[in-house]
Amino acid sequence: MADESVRAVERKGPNYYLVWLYLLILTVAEVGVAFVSQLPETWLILILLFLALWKAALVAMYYMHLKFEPPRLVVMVLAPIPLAILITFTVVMMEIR
Amino acid sequence: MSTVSVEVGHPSVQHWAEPGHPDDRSFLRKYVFSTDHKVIGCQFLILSLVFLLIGGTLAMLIRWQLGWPGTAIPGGGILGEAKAPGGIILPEFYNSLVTMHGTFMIFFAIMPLLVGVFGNWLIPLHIGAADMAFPRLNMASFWTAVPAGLIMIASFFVTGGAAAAGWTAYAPLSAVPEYSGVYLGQELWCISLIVLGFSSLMGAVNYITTIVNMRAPGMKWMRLPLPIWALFITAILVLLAIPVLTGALILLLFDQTLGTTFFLPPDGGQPLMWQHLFWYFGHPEVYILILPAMGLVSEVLSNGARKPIFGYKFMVWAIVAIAFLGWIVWGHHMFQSGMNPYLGATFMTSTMIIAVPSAIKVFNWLGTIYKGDIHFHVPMLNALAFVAMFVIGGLSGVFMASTPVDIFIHDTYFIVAHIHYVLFGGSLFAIFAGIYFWFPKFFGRMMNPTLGKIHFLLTFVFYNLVFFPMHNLGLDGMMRRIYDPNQYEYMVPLQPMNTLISVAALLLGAAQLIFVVNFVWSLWRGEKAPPNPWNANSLEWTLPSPPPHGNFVAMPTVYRGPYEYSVPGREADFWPQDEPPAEAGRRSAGREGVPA
Amino acid sequence: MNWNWLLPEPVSTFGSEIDSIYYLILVITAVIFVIVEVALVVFMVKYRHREGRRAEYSHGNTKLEVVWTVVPFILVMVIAWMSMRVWIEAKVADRGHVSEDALPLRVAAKQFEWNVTYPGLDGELDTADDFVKRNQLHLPVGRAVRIDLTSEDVIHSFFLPDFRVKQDAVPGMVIPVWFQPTAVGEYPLGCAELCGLGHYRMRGSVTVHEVEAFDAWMLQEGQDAAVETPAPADTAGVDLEAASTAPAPEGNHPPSHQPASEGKERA
Amino acid sequence: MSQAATMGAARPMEGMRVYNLKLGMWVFLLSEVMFFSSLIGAYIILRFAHPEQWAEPNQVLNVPLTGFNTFMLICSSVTMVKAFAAIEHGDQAGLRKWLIATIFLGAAFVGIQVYEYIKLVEHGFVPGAANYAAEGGPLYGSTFYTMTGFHGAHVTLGVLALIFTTVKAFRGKYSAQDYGGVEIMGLYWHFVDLVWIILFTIVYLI
Ligand code: HEA
Ligand code: HEA
Ligand code: CUA
Ligand SMILES: [Cu+2]
Repeated sequence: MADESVRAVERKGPNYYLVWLYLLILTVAEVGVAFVSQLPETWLILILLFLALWKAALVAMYYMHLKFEPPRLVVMVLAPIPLAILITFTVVMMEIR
Repeated sequence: MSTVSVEVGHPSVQHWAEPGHPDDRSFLRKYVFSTDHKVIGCQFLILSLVFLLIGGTLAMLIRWQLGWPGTAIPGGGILGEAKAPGGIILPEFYNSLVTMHGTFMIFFAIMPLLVGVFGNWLIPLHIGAADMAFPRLNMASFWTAVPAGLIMIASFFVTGGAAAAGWTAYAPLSAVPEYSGVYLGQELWCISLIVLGFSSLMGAVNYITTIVNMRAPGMKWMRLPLPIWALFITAILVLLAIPVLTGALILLLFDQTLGTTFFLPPDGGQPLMWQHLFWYFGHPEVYILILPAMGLVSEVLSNGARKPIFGYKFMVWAIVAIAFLGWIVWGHHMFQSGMNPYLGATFMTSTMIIAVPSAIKVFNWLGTIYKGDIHFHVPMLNALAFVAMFVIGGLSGVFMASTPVDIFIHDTYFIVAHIHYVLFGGSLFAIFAGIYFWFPKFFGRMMNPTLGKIHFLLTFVFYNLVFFPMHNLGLDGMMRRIYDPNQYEYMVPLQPMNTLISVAALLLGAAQLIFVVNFVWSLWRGEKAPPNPWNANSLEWTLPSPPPHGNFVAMPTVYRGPYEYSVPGREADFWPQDEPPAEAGRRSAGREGVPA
Repeated sequence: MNWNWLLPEPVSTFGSEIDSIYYLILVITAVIFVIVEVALVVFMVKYRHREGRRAEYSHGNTKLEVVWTVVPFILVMVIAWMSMRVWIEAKVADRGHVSEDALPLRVAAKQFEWNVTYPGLDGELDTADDFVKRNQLHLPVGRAVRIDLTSEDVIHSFFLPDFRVKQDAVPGMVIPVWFQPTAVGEYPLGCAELCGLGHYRMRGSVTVHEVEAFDAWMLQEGQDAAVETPAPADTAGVDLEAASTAPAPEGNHPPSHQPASEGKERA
Repeated sequence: MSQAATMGAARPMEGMRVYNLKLGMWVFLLSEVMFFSSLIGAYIILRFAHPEQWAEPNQVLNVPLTGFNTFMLICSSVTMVKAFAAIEHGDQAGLRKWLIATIFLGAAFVGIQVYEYIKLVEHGFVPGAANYAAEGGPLYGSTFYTMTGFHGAHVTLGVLALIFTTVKAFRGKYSAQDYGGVEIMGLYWHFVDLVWIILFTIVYLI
């Protein structure tokens, strides 16, 4: 049962409200970038995607506890990401003619 | 059931049916809504064999039309006016036949046979587990597949008939009823496959969790029997490929019913997008259909040759490599589709590379029987046929992988020959091998070996007579999916060959009846099976046939890999995985140590 | 019955190059095929079970395995490399492989016919003297043709077996196709992609003429067409242009309604 | 079979050191990743092919309203993770409280989305070819409703599952030793939140 106490301490770690605050700020930043800023379109898209991925990573790491899971689980979870990117960007396949 | 609870994050997790505990489940829970992986495996077996039979029957109708175009099928009048007036098949019905033949064979016969049947039968037993990780999910998986099949069958009987856009359902033909003349059928096709997708997904989640988490002590990754490796990798392919198909099917269904235009060009839709999505799923799918077959064959070959599998590690990595490469080759189905030719060149290269891990497998199988002590039992015969036939199918794949050559042979009977050499010569022979091999374990009776040998011989001969000449048809320019080749003058001289193929096909179909008879007869009348009829090593053979509910009385401990045959210094030529090493045995086994 | 593995005689410039790749692969795979099947049979006979013999106990041979990993890799890479050049030559019609004086044609597939638009005597499409022929492709020998291929309804596949040409015709896309006939004669044109119930009879013919004969034919047909229909150009030309580039801006375009029950006739 | 049986371990075995339910949920979520990827992929292809069919952000879609909805979904993730943290320490009351809050927020999200749909349809923004009436073209409406619709369906299913979990919580089925059901509920819920984060960005903002 020593195992359990170790894990319990680990689990106490993240401050869920702090993560929430981050997410909130990032969301506001997104809307701000999208509507207030006058960035050129390419930059806008890149920045928005970056912010979205940042938020997604926060949720996965803290709320879904990936940060505290055994590395093999993390590897397993990340493994299909390249495939997801591949299918998402089949657009490249169709556009370059 | 045990309710021991231990801290989270601890290695999981197994609860054992107490030894000798009486099995007091009602008939319904035991055979119908059973959560026992063995029963579910048997349910899948019956279901998918029925679909195999249906698919085969459709093939017979196809061959009738191609062998004797425009003549009435004897007794074909029962098909009805809308399909075959007076027994003469109509073009629209022919397209339905081809589509449904491909669909039934791929999705409802071979895939459930390999993944549903052997996944369920073998995974828990081979890794030394009591059952799947999620037995009820497993049951749900089967009972989701049933309505999917019923929907697919039902689509034959709606007005407009069944789907007729090919098993690949290229849009816009599949999306617009006015183009295909099929109305509800095409929608039911989508719905059925979406439902079936859920079934496959549930299975995949279960298999992956079970294999990762529920291996008995000592069952290290590199001691897994090869069917389990193959099924594990296959489950990953299913898990990640099926949702893409589901997504595509949903978009197609919306195009058909809601008036969206995802694939319809007049409003900006992209027909090629369907092909990208479909083949992104489709190519991993064909490896879903071959990898488990390769695993089964490895098991049977090693057993039949009484020799350890040649290069176990390479075999494992070859499976992984094929699966990985399988994700980046989908474009080879689209070389002539209007996709950028430079992309075609890229896809050609990745496709070619798949020959390399496949070569490893083929030559390692040869290495396995080299200097063996080959027992030609029925499963072994089928496994050897697999090797011989898969090579033909694989090598014909290299022709098509070469983009310029594919210009000519794309969408000809050369492709049809390839399909059947890998799917029948490959997957189906492996399935036959597997069924003959494990039938005694799960039904407690042997299948009749004499009937088995006759069935094998006839199947092997007629099969080759049916599908080998299709290469020649393709090289002479005969297209696939054509109702009547004689429409083209240059194909008229091909008619004798088509007729020959059709005769052989009818005989091939008839030969399958021997299998049906053997199967059904053996269920009740077969010789009683001993626990280990093939002197095999893996864990299931230490159990009675059939194994009791809950499988193992106590959790087995695994001491060595599954292919320790003919170990020098041992009396018997096999060495069960869970037999504790004796002093003498330990010395000769060398590197195979005790479990950690 | 034709059991040989030869392809029909090629009649286009890149046809024989494609065939040479095919024969190369045929030889390589035939050798591999023979090796594997012979080994299989020999092992089966030689190592069949006999009383008192035991199989050799061996877990493999890494050196051998490396050999049969590397050799096939080299072989397939050679095949891929050689295929690459021919493929680019055959398929990349808009990147300088087609000579300037190529004959421009437009082929529009629809259920279940091929409509070929000819440029008329001025040699240019989208001019007044264009005319359309159904299911008939007439070509001069020894001159490249450049076809803009498209479809009006579903996907078809433009298949000229003897010219080693196959290209899907996709609605909403205009795909360039080129080849150069090398022999005079009549050849089949087929549809190789399932496109509905009439797929099996969506055929046409290709007639390759001597150059002078072709010019005469073009003159004759152009005059006939001018008499029948005053301005045929915009039917084939403008419509397709619109389908391929801009989205339909106004209103819903239902797909052209094709009577689904036609073609109840049998061969 | 009790939860304990699926979380606890009777004997050390080979494995991932993650209990079955959790591993199974993660595996399932990977397939969900591929499902949404295919929809997003289709969206990107169509949008690249026909940019003119898309209206400016905020022209048709009501971004402030959806922004608020996004905020609620993020809040629901906090309440969900709080529920999990509570039961991890055996706090039954906390578990119930936070679960109910999550249900409330989730249901509100669905409600607002339905309201949004109604408004959009009134405005003439519909899936399919008919969408020429509103700004943008047919693909705009089709992809919008498909993507947000499937996400909404996931949230709805999540709310139903949450209700189920809450009922079990009220019947005292979870404990500091046995909270697998709550944890996998949380994983699913956060995943749905994560998908929304991506969808919100590419559907509403870009
Ligand atoms: C079980 C199913 C299965 C399997 C395993 C394969 C395996 C392969 N397939 Fe096949 N394929 C299908 C099922 C399968 N296929 C189906 C159903 C279709 C048609 C779909 C449709 O349109 O309806 C299809 C279509 C298809 C096409 C599209 C053709 C077209 O429509 O124009 C192509 C093109 O590249 C292709 C290639 C390959 C290749 C390169 C392999 C390789 O994996 C093969 C590798 C194996 C070997 C090469 C043999 C063993 C190796 C050696 C003995 C070593 C030495 C070899 C060399 C050096 C060459 N396949
Ligand atoms: C696993 C896959 C599989 C199998 C086994 C078969 C088996 C057969 N196939 Fe098929 N075929 C496909 C997959 C398969 N096919 C696919 C994917 C296509 C492409 C479809 C498309 O273009 O869209 C195709 C297309 C296709 C065509 C081309 C049609 C066309 O393009 O116009 C033809 C033509 O001859 C054909 C013929 C046959 C024949 C004669 C058999 C025979 O081998 C059949 C023999 C009979 C059986 C195998 C039944 C045996 C039953 C049992 C053993 C069950 C026992 C039951 C109990 C115990 C209860 N098939
Ligand atoms: Cu047109 Cu087939
Ligand atoms: Cu493929």
